[in-house]
Amino acid sequence: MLIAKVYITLKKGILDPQGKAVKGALHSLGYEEVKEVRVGKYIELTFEDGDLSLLKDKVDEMCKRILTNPIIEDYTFEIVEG
Amino acid sequence: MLIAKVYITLKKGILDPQGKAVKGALHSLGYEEVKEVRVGKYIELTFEDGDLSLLKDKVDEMCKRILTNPIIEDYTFEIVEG
Amino acid sequence: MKFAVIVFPGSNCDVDCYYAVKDGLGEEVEYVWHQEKNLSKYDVIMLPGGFSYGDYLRAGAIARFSPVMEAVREEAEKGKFIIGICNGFQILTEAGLLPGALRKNEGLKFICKTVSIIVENDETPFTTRLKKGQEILLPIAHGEGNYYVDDKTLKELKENNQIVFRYKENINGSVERIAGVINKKGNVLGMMPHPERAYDSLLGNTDGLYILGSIVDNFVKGGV
Amino acid sequence: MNKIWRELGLTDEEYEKIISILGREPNITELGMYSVMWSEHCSYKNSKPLLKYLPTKGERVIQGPGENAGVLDIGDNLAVVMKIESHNHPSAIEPYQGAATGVGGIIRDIFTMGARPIALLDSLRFGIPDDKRTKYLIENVVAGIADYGNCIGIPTVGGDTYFEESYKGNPLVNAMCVGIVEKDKIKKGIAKGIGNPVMVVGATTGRDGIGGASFASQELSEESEEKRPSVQVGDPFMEKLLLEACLELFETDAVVAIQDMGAAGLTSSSCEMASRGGVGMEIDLDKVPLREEGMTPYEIMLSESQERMLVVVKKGKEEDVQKIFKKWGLNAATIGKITDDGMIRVIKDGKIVAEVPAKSLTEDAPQYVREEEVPKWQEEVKKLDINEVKPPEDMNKVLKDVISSLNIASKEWIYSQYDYMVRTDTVITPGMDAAVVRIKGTRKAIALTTDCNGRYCYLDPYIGSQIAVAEAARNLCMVGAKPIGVTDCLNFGNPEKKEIYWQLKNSIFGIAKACETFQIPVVSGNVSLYNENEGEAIYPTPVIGMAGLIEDVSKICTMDFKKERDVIIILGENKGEIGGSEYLKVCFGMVKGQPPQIDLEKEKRLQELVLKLIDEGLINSSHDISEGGFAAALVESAISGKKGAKISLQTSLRADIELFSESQSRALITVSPEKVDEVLKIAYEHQVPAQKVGVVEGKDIVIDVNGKRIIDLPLEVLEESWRGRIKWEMERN
Ligand SMILES: Nc1ncnc2c1ncn2[C@@H]1O[C@H](COP(=O)(O)OP(=O)(O)O)[C@@H](O)[C@H]1O
Ligand SMILES: [Mg+2]
Repeated sequence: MLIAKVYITLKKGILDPQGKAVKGALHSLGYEEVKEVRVGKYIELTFEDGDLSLLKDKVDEMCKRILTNPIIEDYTFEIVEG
Repeated sequence: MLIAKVYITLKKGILDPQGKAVKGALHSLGYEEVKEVRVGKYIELTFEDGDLSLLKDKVDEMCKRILTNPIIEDYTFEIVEG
Repeated sequence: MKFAVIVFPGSNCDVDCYYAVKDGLGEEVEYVWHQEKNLSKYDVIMLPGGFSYGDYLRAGAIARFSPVMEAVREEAEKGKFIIGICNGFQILTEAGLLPGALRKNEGLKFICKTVSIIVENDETPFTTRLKKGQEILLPIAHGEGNYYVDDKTLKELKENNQIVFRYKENINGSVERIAGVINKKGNVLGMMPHPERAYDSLLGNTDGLYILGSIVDNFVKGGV
Repeated sequence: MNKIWRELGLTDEEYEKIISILGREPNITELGMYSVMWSEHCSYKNSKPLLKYLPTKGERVIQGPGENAGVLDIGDNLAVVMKIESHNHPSAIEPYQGAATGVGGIIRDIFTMGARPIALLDSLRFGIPDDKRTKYLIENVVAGIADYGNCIGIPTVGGDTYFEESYKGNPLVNAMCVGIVEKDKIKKGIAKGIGNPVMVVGATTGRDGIGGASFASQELSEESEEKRPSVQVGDPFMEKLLLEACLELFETDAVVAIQDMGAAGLTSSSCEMASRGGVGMEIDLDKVPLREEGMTPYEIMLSESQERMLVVVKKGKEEDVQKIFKKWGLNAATIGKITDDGMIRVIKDGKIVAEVPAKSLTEDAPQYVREEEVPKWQEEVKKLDINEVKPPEDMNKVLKDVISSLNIASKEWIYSQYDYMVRTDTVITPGMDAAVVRIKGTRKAIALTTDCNGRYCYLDPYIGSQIAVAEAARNLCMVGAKPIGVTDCLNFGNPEKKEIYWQLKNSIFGIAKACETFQIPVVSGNVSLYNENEGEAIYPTPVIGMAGLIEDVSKICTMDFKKERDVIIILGENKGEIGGSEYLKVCFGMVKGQPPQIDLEKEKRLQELVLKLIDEGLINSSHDISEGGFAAALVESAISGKKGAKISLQTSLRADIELFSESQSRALITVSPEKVDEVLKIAYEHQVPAQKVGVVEGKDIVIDVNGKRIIDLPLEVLEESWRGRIKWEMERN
């Protein structure tokens, strides 16, 4: 089994109100040392075993086509054995 | 600068409607090889430099107290230099 | 003239659109299931509000791959009037038929209320019953209506006069309070406020008919 | 099995009873089935003997309590379907999902009956939001309700919200749903036809919420954390598909019976349908679409996975059903059949894994008549010497404090998160006395409200409960609707305690008395007991959901002031009752005294009067006088009409009491000057006292009492405190 772990964040420079809210909550609980918070998405895709480099291209395609909106989001991913 | 990367997923056995819908969409786009999809959250916390092991405990505490909902979510995190 | 109201799994303002056209405009209207591949018999296509596919992942992200969206694209190219309201707007941006993207509201909460909208462009086929600068009241009901475009695209939007509506006040964090935009060609409109919920005096507001009525006026005149 | 029944919440006697029914020891699956079906949540074992006192009959009643929801005839071959349900315990543990699945559950109860759901309401009780946990609960309960209702596209048009210390550890989340059905298309959960197939449609079955029903029937404590069943997650998108698919299915003639799978899932839906029809049912668990591997019969039978329905269809129609559900992307699997022996027989891997008489799970559930006792504190708490409460100097400040108290302040922070307009039928939106939803294609509309002042019920459950009914009916009349039916949600503490049982009993008697007097039948309801935290019970809170009928939607009335110089009239009599009032709580921190008394006959006359005045188009606004008294009602009408008022009162009461007394059976109306005489005449004929007290005027609220200026404040100032309070409270640290 192979698992693709996709990390999606808002593009740099795009205001992240969720991150701001979480930061506010952390500060109000005394965690003042947190300088910045960004909230994004984490998606796990599970595959049967297969060719890793082919799979990489596939996952990249999925990210581009549907998993993210390139206007506002960036992504990275890694594929691990599960 | 240190960055804590927190990965939050729904606990096993908890229904993941988002994952289900995304899987359906991927299948209808022809990505039938995707066996399972789980959608979770990805949070990045930025800190000034500091003691790593102390920070670990802090982040763990934050995860427990506000970043996650322990009733339905699991989490892992790692801390990297940013 | 005949309106199509597209029904995606999870659409829920399909009913609102249907009755606004039927009772508000007195025009012909049909529901069209998202599996339909041919829209050529309709004159106006409405993409209604709601939560297509639960709005899971991102609002509109999954619906834009519905078979019907190919047909919507074809009709758009032919110059037919297409209006996406709320979730319909989100689907049109995800499909690339309109520029920009809609993010979670700045306040992170769903907002349902009636707000003031300023008309920015009165020359589109959707706004000829209005005057530039005119203030109208329209209901909003959305959790992800926070419009985003990058600076470059924003400049283009302005140059081409593509910003059609703005909120009078900052409601949800949208760039420059943008509430609705049109494509370059001027036949595909997307907006977060709900004109189709303001068609009946019993509901206390008929301002939506300015917009829906404009479509009818301009169609009679022969379209774009 | 080491007294395992105890862990499942069954007593030793109950276990003995199971053995005597079966003539043997039950296996674990069977024991699980009994434990959930005999829980308070499913069996009403502590409340049933009392519930029979509620009046349930009436000309319009098509279906009273006993089915998934109540049904009332409204003419033109149409019927209203209504039901309320609690999701208190799940919401206390996981507020977002708990509230969301509460909404999902009540919606299913409505479309199970064949009806199209047209409106939701939510009745909420929280602690005071001055700590993080309470804010977290409020924030997430509201978001859970909002996200579910908004996504599925049913407008949330009303509700009520109170904040009291007593709900701190045990918030109340009651959701009500209302639907419309053509009379000849009503569906029921009565299984019939030996050999007919039984199908499960909708979502797959997982391990969520196993034992939820018995969980809901215990007090919350530290240990609840561990006993907690795995949390159910709502999927409103799935339910939207299920709703549309079911309504499409009902257009065919395939359905014999249908029931949603709520608490106790497959167990309750199968045995309830079978026992209503006097038949048996055989279920093959290998055919149930599962979400997880290795599920045991116990788990499958008790799973509370959401968004599922059990359907009995006519033999040979299985494929028709499958076709419809496939179109909507949903499962539909035949899992069993109707049998003639009255048994629920469960099969797995070809073997019988459970076999019990259907009726033994439902009708044979134990019933308890508990002992009652007047609580010792009851006498003490009712004592109030008004002379010990000195009237404050600055009445402007008092007015501001009262109208911005959490219980009176605008609930816009809550309802603006709900899509209350979707379907474009909401003629009166939240913020008024009652919501009004029109029925397209007719002139009719339905008015809806939920009400209950738990503080009154705490001070006197019998009177407080009568007031809850009276206020709900009054709210409906204020918009011009004739009350036609009640659905009630009885939220109480642990009934095994004598004091709580006393509260429950007196409350039910109070509701019964009021409903009988007003001739409004109770057609459905829900009981939620064991609402306690660390041994402390909540205020008794019998929430009354009520529907009213408007024959001509063009004749409704709202509470906002409409025109300058309209004359302001108070209908009804101020008896100077300040016990249990918001004024006493806000200004003196006291929850004390006799709650306002209620004369149901007088109340009825007031309501009939207002209905007549609205019907004849004689008044421009109407608003009931409730919490915060005349002063609060005045300010609310002024704010929503954006017009001030000039008032001059002559009274023998103390000024503060004149303004803030919560005497019942009163309303504040405005009338065009030329119609005043006629209105007063009609009021006289109805034997309702009517007093001209002032005029709509300017942008200020000005009140003179016996010639002395007591209040003089810009409306703007009042509006800011009233509108902004809850938001402010929620956002401050
Ligand atoms: N939880 C809620 N959800 C939706 N609407 C609510 C809620 N709480 C209060 N409201 C609305 O706010 C208004 C005022 O409520 P309430 O003070 O209970 O009115 P009343 O005293 O007339 O019964 C009503 O229109 C009611 O429907
Ligand atoms: Mg009222």
